[in-house]
Amino acid sequence: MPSGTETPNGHAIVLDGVERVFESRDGEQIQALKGVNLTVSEHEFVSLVGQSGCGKSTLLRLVAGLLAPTVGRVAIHGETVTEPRTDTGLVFQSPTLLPWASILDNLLFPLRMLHRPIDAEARERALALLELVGLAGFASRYPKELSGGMQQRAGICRALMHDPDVLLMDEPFGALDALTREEMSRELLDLCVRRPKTVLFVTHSITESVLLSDRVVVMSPRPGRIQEIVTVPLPRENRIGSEASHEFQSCAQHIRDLIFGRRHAAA
Amino acid sequence: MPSGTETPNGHAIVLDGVERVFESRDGEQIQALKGVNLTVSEHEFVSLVGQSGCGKSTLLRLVAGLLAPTVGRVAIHGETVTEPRTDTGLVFQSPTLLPWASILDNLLFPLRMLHRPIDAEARERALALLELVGLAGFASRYPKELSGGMQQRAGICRALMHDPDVLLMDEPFGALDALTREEMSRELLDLCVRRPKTVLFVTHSITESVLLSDRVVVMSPRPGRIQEIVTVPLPRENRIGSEASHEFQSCAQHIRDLIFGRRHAAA
Amino acid sequence: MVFEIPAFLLPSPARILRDSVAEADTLGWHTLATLKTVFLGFLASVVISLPLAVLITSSKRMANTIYPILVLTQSIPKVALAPILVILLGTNELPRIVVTFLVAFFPLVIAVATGLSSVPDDLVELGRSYRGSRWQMLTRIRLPYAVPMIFSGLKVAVTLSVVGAVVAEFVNADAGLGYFIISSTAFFETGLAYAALIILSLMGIVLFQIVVVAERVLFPWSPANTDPVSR
Amino acid sequence: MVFEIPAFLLPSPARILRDSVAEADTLGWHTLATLKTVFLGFLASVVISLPLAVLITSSKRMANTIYPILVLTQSIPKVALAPILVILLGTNELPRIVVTFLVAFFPLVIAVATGLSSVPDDLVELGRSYRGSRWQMLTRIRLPYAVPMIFSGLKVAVTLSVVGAVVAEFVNADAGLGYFIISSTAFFETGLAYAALIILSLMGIVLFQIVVVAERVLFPWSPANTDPVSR
Amino acid sequence: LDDVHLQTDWIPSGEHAMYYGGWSKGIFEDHGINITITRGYGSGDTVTKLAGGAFDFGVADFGAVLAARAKSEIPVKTIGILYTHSPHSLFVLESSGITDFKGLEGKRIGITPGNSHRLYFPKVAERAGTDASQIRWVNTDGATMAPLLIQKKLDAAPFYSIHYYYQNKAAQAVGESIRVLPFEKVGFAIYAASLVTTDEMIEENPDLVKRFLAAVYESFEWAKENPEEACRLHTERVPEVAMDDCLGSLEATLGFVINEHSEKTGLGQYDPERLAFTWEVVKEAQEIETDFDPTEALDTSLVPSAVGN
Ligand SMILES: Nc1ncnc2c1ncn2[C@@H]1O[C@H](COP(=O)(O)OP(=O)(O)OP(=O)(O)O)[C@@H](O)[C@H]1O
Ligand SMILES: Nc1ncnc2c1ncn2[C@@H]1O[C@H](COP(=O)(O)OP(=O)(O)OP(=O)(O)O)[C@@H](O)[C@H]1O
Ligand SMILES: [Mg+2]
Ligand SMILES: [Mg+2]
Repeated sequence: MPSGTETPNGHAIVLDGVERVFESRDGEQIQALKGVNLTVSEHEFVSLVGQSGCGKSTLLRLVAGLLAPTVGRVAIHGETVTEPRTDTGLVFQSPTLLPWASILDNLLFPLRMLHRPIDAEARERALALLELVGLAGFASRYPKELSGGMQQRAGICRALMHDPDVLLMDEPFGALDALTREEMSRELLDLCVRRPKTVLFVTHSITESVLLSDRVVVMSPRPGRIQEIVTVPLPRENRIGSEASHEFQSCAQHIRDLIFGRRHAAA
Repeated sequence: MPSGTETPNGHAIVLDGVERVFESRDGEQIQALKGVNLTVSEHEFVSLVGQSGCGKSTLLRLVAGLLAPTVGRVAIHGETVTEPRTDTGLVFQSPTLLPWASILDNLLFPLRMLHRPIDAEARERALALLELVGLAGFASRYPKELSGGMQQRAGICRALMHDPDVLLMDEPFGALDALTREEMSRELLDLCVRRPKTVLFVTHSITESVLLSDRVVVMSPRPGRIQEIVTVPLPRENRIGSEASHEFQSCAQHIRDLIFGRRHAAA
Repeated sequence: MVFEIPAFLLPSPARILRDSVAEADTLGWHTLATLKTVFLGFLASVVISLPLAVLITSSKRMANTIYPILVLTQSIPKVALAPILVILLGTNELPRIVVTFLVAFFPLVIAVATGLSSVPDDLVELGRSYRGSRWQMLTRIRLPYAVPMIFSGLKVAVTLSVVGAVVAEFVNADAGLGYFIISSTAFFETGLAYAALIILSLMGIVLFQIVVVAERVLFPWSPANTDPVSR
Repeated sequence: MVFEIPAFLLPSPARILRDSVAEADTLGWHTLATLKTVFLGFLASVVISLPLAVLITSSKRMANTIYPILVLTQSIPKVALAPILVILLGTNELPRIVVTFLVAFFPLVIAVATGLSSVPDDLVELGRSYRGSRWQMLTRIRLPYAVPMIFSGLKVAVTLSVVGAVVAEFVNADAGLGYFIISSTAFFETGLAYAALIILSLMGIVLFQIVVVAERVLFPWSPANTDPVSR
Repeated sequence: LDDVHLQTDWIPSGEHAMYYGGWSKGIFEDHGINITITRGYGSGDTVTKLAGGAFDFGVADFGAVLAARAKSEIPVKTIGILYTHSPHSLFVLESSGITDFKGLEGKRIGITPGNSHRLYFPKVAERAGTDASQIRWVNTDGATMAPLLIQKKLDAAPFYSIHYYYQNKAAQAVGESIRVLPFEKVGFAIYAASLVTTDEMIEENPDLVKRFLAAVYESFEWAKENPEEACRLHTERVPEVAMDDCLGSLEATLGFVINEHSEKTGLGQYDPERLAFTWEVVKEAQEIETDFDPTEALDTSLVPSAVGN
């Protein structure tokens, strides 16, 4: 049940008939996204799941204003997105840290770019975020000196530094172990309670998508389309702990079936 | 039950009292690994699981001969590892493709470096591998034109090109969706049946580790040590499909408990 | 300010054109002579700079040994060096090629060395993981990575080759545009001297463009070939 | 071959030392004069090259407009340019500084432009995602990324500044080591001329090392500061 | 005091001791002139820069002034003759056995691009009865000329005879000695170094020109009387010049300026016959085709000897 084209106002993110075509170096046209309509409400948590290469990152970069749609329109808070906005925060699929800057400086980077004050408070905020993701004591280290997962966590902290209304996260927990992942999920949910945010969240973990989101957007590849949008039938507040519940499991199974298709269902 | 120090012969990989210390730029010493003893038998599939930053990649790079241990010894097939070997293949944690080379050329890179013939057969092999991981048709594309998960799959293919005896894989399926991941797991197991290999496999998915391995090495962080080595109590051949079995689930739960510790067990 | 330059010092374009047409043959032949020196000097720069840069980047110690020697060859004015070269190498073309080389090669060496040594660690590790020999690391990883820097060096080198050849011809030649400029200036043939200067500039610009096009054709993925503002 | 060079062309070290000690004052004062020109010319190169490189990398069109002009300033021999500069700028120090600048700035511009335009896409995207203005992209992303290339350019520029100043003094000066070399050569004071050449070389090497050390101190993370063979 | 900037024709050797010495001695000041002297870079450079307004007066070869005026209409004029004949000569080694121009047939003579020796040589050869086509000119750098000569890689090298003293000193250091073959010896007498300024200066400030000329010629006469003092003051300003070299060059130079000819015509003045010959030689050498009256290139009316100072 792809969402219909609604009037944008009151909605945090609206994608309206969005297509995106890339041209490869040998001149071939690659249709990454086709006919994507999606409306995300204020403070909604929406996950994107789908096969590798189905256009999840492309969709996120369109919303982030880093790419322009070939056809269609992307709007945030009612305004058409033509360039990156100050009220969005993006977690890249790869950590993308500045190699010459310490972790602390990498975290302060958004504030510097957005001309926000770099005062003691900002530093404290950065250190608190690092602490939260288990990187206390790594503030003065350089990206090269961190493990892959640690770099990714630093990237998450960076996206939170300027406290954006809209969080766009591209597999933020992809390089994290089960334990860290769970802790990070919990922190993210906490954060969204303390400071409500609209979140668009790419993940490969179906469980994670059900655990965290209000709705899960299942995408199908070549070209990337929205296959179905699944509403999670549990209140977000007390979802942790209810993973074993029937609603949770059947919702996850539904998504799994969508992705794995008939073949799996038959197995 | 950390494995004792055994005589190396007959064993594919032996780590004997291995420690590794890094020096950060500000001169601080970071103990990444401490007192690691591990013996991997010929054609065994061993997974490494543990918290982000616990030293999994460091361990893999020691075995790959890219790093030297500060203390202790690493041996493959009875020979001390002092430099990379031709009979090992490494999948890096990040895709690490040559940006100026097409995907096909990236796959042929190991053959070029090892002075193996680049003939029609080699090319066919490369294309077959790409087909296997769902990248048919992307041979002539450049890394930038691929999604994160597609790049990672190309990286996996590259490590297989020279058909190494020992496969060292650092979160090879980290950036892959559930479906692709499952397909890739199955292909990897198939491959290990067709051409038996010794595999050291870093993963964040406990299920995956149980599904694929003979033994799962659970590491604990700061400094990285081997906490316990769990032997999977199911024959590897027909493990797919038996995920729901009691043995599978209890093994996975045991590992989960080891990683999540008391706190989780109590919950 | 240009207007303050009297005509005899900066002749009118018409005058320059008239003079060059009248002496087209002579100019052409001197141009060819210079081109030959430029070409051979540039070739020598390339042939010597690449291995030199490789040597420099092979170890800190090498760098610390070689750099001062290179700097020395640069700080000494070529004009002061030319007499010694003539005595050592004879009054033939060799000293001119050596001077051209000396003028052109230094920025190339530095650029290539910088390119070779700024390869990211992960690519180096990739190469090492396949037991890349020094030679393979160089040809399969470092050199391809350094292509933009190498071409940046080549652009400078080819441009300096032109001026290097002319300087060489100032001090030791009976042909070439450098010789021609000196002698026509001595004869107060300012129009011709300017014609020669214009040819030199064109030669520089054309050679520079050839390098730019070569980069575009041979290495289309080099960042120099993609428009930086394309978003 | 060295043996064939007569003593008055290549005097013995003892002779050079004796002569330099005897004329230490004179040499010192000429050295200071040259140093001043080198310093000001180098300063001008840096101050002008950085914005120029930024301009060049701002668009393909800019690059296509500016490059030919720069190449033109390089292909024309400075010696031919000097008289015009003297007439335009007077017989003071300015023409010398301009010549020094013209000799030194080109490799710097090219190196910086190459560095600025080879920033990886992901870092550019990171900057853009925080609405980086052109200025911010430059100061927070492009320039830090280009540091190794900028220093590679500075190393060349500082070395060429020395030879640029000397060339300038050849064609327009009554002081400085360039002037001194010409005049002592003319008087067959070869010992002194060589002393001046040695001072020039040392000046070049010292200034080069200052740049190397500056890079090490200011930007310890630059790849030029890490040993390439450390595995 | 008028600020006056003078550029000579070349680096300051003993040949220029009267200018630098006169500067220190205060001769220019006595004539109400605050002088600054800078080195030149050849007559052509002096002529062009002078016309471009880089300085007020210059020392340049009269031949260069003629060519500049006739060919490019550069508005500069000789305002006073200095060398009544040219110092053009060929240096050979005593050991070569060459004693005159005839002995040069089949020999190698070094030359630099645009060097006037080569341009004038046919006229010299004509007078000396040498077959000019038998000469092998070898192009080389100015600085290598003397070394190549002494190494016998050249049989003769073109030099101004003024520089004989220290060149010979260098040759003697390796057991050779130099013989000078002056062009003048075969009757090749043309005006050479001269004082030059712009047409504009002559027109607008004849008084300054007059005082400048007076100061220069006074300096020459003073230097002739006090060569030691002139060279002492000169080497103070230009320490790289050795005292004995300075004296050697100064003495040689003065012979070109204050001599029979200057006695006859007056210091700084010219003789129409020699002027005509100079023009003829220059015209041929520089391949000048235009009709030109050589007197247009010189105006010696402000020289003290002419004004009757
Ligand atoms: N710059 C580009 N040039 C050409 N093709 C591109 C480019 N970027 C993306 N594509 C193509 O667009 C498609 C979607 O890519 P995208 O990165 O959005 O996938 P994804 O869903 O994020 O995959 P993954 O889960 O592997 O990260 C892919 O087929 C990819 O090859
Ligand atoms: N080059 C280095 N310099 C300094 N410290 C390093 C370096 N490489 C790794 N470390 C440190 O060693 C520890 C182990 O790192 P490693 O990359 O092995 O972790 P990992 O288990 O692979 O983590 P992840 O799952 O996040 O990839 C980390 O604390 C890291 O900070
Ligand atoms: Mg993606
Ligand atoms: Mg790792």
